[in-house]
Amino acid sequence: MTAAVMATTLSEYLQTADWAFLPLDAVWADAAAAVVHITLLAIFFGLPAFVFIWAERKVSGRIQDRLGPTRVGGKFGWLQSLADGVKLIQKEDLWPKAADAMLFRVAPYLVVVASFAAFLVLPFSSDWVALALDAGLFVALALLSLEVLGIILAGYSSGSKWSLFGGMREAAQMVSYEVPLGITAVIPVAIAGTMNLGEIGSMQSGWFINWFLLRDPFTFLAFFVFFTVTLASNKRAPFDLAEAESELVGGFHTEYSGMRWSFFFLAEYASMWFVSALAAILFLGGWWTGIGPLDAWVAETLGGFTANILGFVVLVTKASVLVVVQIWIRWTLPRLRIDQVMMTCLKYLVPISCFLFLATVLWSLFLPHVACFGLAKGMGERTAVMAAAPRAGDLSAVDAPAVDSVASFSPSGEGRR
Amino acid sequence: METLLFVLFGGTAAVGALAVVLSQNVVRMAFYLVISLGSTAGLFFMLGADFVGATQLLIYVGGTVVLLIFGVMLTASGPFITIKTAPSQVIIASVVGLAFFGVLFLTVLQVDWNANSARLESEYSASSLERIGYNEANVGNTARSLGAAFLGARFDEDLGRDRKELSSGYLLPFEIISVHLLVVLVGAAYLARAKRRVTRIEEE
Amino acid sequence: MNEIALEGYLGIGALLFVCGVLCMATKRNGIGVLMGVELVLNGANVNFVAFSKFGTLGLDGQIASMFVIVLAAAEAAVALAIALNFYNNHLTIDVDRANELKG
Amino acid sequence: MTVQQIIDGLINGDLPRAIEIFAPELILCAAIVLLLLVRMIFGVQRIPACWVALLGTLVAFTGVFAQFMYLKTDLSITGVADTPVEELAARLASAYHLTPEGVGSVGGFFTDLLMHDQFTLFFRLGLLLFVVLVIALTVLTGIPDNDDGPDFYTLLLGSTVGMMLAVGANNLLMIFLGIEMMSVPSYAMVGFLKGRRQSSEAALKYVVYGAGAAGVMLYGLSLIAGILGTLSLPELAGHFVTVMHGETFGPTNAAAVTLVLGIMMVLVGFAFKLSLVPFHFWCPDAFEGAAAEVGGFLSVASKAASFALLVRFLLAFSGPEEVLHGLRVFLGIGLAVIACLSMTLGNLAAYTQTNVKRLLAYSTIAHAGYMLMAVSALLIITDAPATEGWTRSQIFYQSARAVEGLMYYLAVYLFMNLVAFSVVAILRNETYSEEIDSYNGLVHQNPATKLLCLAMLMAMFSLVGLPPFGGFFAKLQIFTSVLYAADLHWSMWVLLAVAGANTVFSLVYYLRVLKAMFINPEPEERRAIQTPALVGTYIALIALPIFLLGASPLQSDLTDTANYVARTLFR
Repeated sequence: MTAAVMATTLSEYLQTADWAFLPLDAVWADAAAAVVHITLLAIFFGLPAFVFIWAERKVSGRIQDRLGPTRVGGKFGWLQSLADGVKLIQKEDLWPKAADAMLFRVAPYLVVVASFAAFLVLPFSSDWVALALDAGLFVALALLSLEVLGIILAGYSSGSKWSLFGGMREAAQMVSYEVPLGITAVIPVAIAGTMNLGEIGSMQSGWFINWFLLRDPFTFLAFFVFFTVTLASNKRAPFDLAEAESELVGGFHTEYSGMRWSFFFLAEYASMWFVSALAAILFLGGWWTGIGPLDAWVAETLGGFTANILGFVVLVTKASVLVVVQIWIRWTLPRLRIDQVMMTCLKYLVPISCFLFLATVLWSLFLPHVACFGLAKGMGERTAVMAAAPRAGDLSAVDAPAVDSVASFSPSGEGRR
Repeated sequence: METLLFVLFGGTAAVGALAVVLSQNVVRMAFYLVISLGSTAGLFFMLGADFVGATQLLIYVGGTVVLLIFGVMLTASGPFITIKTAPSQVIIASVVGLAFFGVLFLTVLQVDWNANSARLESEYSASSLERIGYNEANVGNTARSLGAAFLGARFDEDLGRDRKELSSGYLLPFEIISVHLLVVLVGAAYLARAKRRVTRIEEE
Repeated sequence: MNEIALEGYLGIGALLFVCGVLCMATKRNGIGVLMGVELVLNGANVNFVAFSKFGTLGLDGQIASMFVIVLAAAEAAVALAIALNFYNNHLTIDVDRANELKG
Repeated sequence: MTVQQIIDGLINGDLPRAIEIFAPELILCAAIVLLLLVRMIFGVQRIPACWVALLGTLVAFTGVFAQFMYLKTDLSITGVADTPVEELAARLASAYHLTPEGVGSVGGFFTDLLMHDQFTLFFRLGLLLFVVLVIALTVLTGIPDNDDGPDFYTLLLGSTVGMMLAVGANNLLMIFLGIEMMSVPSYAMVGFLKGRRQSSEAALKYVVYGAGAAGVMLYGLSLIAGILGTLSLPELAGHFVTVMHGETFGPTNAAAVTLVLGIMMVLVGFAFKLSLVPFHFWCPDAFEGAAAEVGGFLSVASKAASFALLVRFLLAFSGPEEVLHGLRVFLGIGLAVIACLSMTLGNLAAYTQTNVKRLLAYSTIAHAGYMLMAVSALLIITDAPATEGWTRSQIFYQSARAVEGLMYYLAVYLFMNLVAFSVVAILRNETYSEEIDSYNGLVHQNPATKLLCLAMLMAMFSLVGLPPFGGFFAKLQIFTSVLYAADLHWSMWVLLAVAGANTVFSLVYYLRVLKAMFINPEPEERRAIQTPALVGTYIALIALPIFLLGASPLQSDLTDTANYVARTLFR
């Protein structure tokens, strides 16, 4: 585990390569690799916020038939976010007298750290991941769920009833929506037989009919449920009750100003992008273009590194499209009432996601080879991979028939091949 | 590096725990508790128990403590309730606590754990380090082994071993705990929901 | 790799345990006491997971800690419901004010 | 083993057998789900929850009864039934599809997490019988009204499932799981009268202390598991011997000290569940605040389950080695001290009580002390070294006698405590009071009330331990065991003396209740008490066994059964 934190490959390279200061000691190489990775992740954490805050303004402008920002940075106003940032940094950092100062100051950092940490386990392309955990998806959801603590503390420590109500609403909403979020996220896991995001992504290579979205009717529906739930768990409209201006002024961040206020937004946009990327990996083929031969051609002729860059671009595009859809929804649909938000979750989304989960599992149990288009890849193949390449020390003592029996036990029996 | 991480996580966990004891404000206590539990999750990651660490984050930090903070908010009479402790009580508690910790710590340290597990291993089984996970040893990917264990099959214990009996799998607790959670949910919902109008009239 | 041996983790576990016990003993707020319980359970969990890596406990230790986490959540839910109910009846959750029953 | 072998062993070997043995618990779980669903199914909405719960427990009870008789009468081997009871058992056994490979074979199930043997079955049987009686009582007293019924019975059955897991636990994790599963619903049950200030206060105290004790217990379990490197109970003793590596048991050996520390922390958890001094303070408060029905349930069921678990946990450290003997003697003496304290404090504190439920709570503490004597004696006797002048068969016989005494005591205690708490519950419905003074002159009321008073008389006399009631023989048996143990260790003499003195003390405060009922004059302004005849019949029915278990052939039946069960524990 710790080895993975330190980005093994880069560290190994620094220890073996031979130019300038290199090779480095193991400790320094590890540290350098960690710094490089953290910097990369931090850039990638900040970038979505930077871009999407501008995009939100532009898109909302278009939807409302106006121009949006135009002044800063040329015709499109693309430097608007930067200008905002500069303005926010300059602002005075103040907190109300009634606030619990320590918690008030810490809360935004908690939110940012939680949503930043989630990027640790997100693969940007095949094998481009800081932390390739078997339980990657689970860890990602766990880290995302920490955001709620920051928000609740922010709401409580502000010493204002608007903030308190906003914080409590938000907490109730996020905690409830974690349930359908978890269940719908488990659907691709059940098909893939792994929680490793990298492996889930790899299984959807080839033509786009291999995407889990198109695997069977239930996964198709599951994607939309997942997307809806991510809207709510990111407190995006129409579920943005925590900061409903008409009722609660600004919700949990009513009392915040300057950089601390912007941290909440940084985190919000970053996790918007994060869940969209998650949706892309789980349902939309991750970093694969959806045109099998193209991926193969790039990998063969231009090499693995270029293929990875292509994958990276593809994933970012897919996720960004989803984010734009989120923005689009925000400016289209009216806000729900808080009781409606909770009812949507508990009375509709939870049962629906449970049903979809059961249906998907039964489908892959009884119709393992049938998908909407062509043959399904799924548990059978996964089990076969597992059985064929077990860990050296673990299954070495097992005789060959035993390994075979893992495969034959799998419902599809596909592994026998 | 490992030492550094251990000092970081372990130190934060310890400081957080101490702060929980010393803090006078309930919500701050909850905050320190979060810090402490979160760092403990970090320790779990270091110990190669990534799934347990994630569970700790998801259920403990993201669920249980949120519940506790909710409880604080719903039962707070003032905006920031603080609890005052008498100084004498603090002194007594710290002395007793230090003594208790000393005894516990010294006893635990006195044990020669290496010799202990060496004896057990020579008698009963091979090293446990080799058994965890299907992937490379140092990645600590325990999700699959844990999943199999919850379904009752201990591939990590039994595979390739010459045994007659199956090692203990945890199918029963895994299933029965759902009944427990259901019962607890019903009980908690009963206690927490508002009294019905009928009973209120009767009481008054 | 194994510069930190079992003792370090056991020390952290013991510290968490003692802090939890102290917290249970000194806090008068019912929810404060529950936080102490969480610390105690956490101390035990650190022990379990540490033994699972360094000792012969193997995966059993990790499994035990998983169950503990879930059971602690269930216990906290009931305890919180009871605390809320107590608050509804007494308008305080100060354990010391619970003195109608003689103890 | 290969993958296929593991999966085959699981699906074809372990699971069918486990489910066959575990069927009664599964029936209870199904009853829980049914309780919650009945409200939603059109057409059966009107069925009161109590009948669903009663039906579920009755079916589960017959299941366990069939299992017990199947083992006891060797139906699996002979297939011959002599008496009507055996005939019934044989019918039930075939109805439940019991097989020689399943219920018929004693041993761990669910991959050794739980133990299936006569000892577990005996306690499961007793628990289910008790739950049936408690549900019947709640139907009569109507403590959960129609709306709250499903919630109450869900908690009751959930707690029962936990207890049934606890009595069979064969793994340290299952011990914790069982304890938690039986306690957490009972916290909610204590606070069930949620509008009452006292009830919510009792529940808060119970849950706060209970959660703390459970935490300490878990830490102890983690130390034990760490130092012995296993969670499985049967392996503990062997691993301990390996760890000690021929060294002697004493305060200088760090491993031994750590283990003892762990065991002591676990015993804190047990002491809390058994309300032993110094972890008893929750007990009077919880019992006073809770409804009498809940108090009765907790005082018997959770104690019985905890005692079964305690015996199983402590017997895990039995073995002929010197190290284990040292550990057992140490623990035996420790428990003896706790037993002395519990008896004395329980009885002394009971003197000053004016509330019947508090009085019964302190009496519960004292009785837990008496029963702990049996465990203490058991630890001293089991696997005593041959140098003490006892033959192996003698030691074996006396160990079984100690367990037998405990089981007999619990069986009688079930009835006498249930009667006492039922009478309190019924009189609460009639007089709206639980003070001793409110019982003045009740014997002059209607016939059903007279019956109540008579039942209370039997229960109290039995609780004191007067012949010819069951309590007398129970106490006698435990005292005999301690007497034999005194042969091996002098401290048992002290224990015996304290217990004897306590028995005499306790007479006084039990008599105070009876004096109020039978001798004190009736207050003049009291309205006539109309205890329903049905309630009187119920009380008479459950009071009868107190007498029967003392002075009828049933007494030797129960003794024989308990002895048979206890002997199987020491094979």
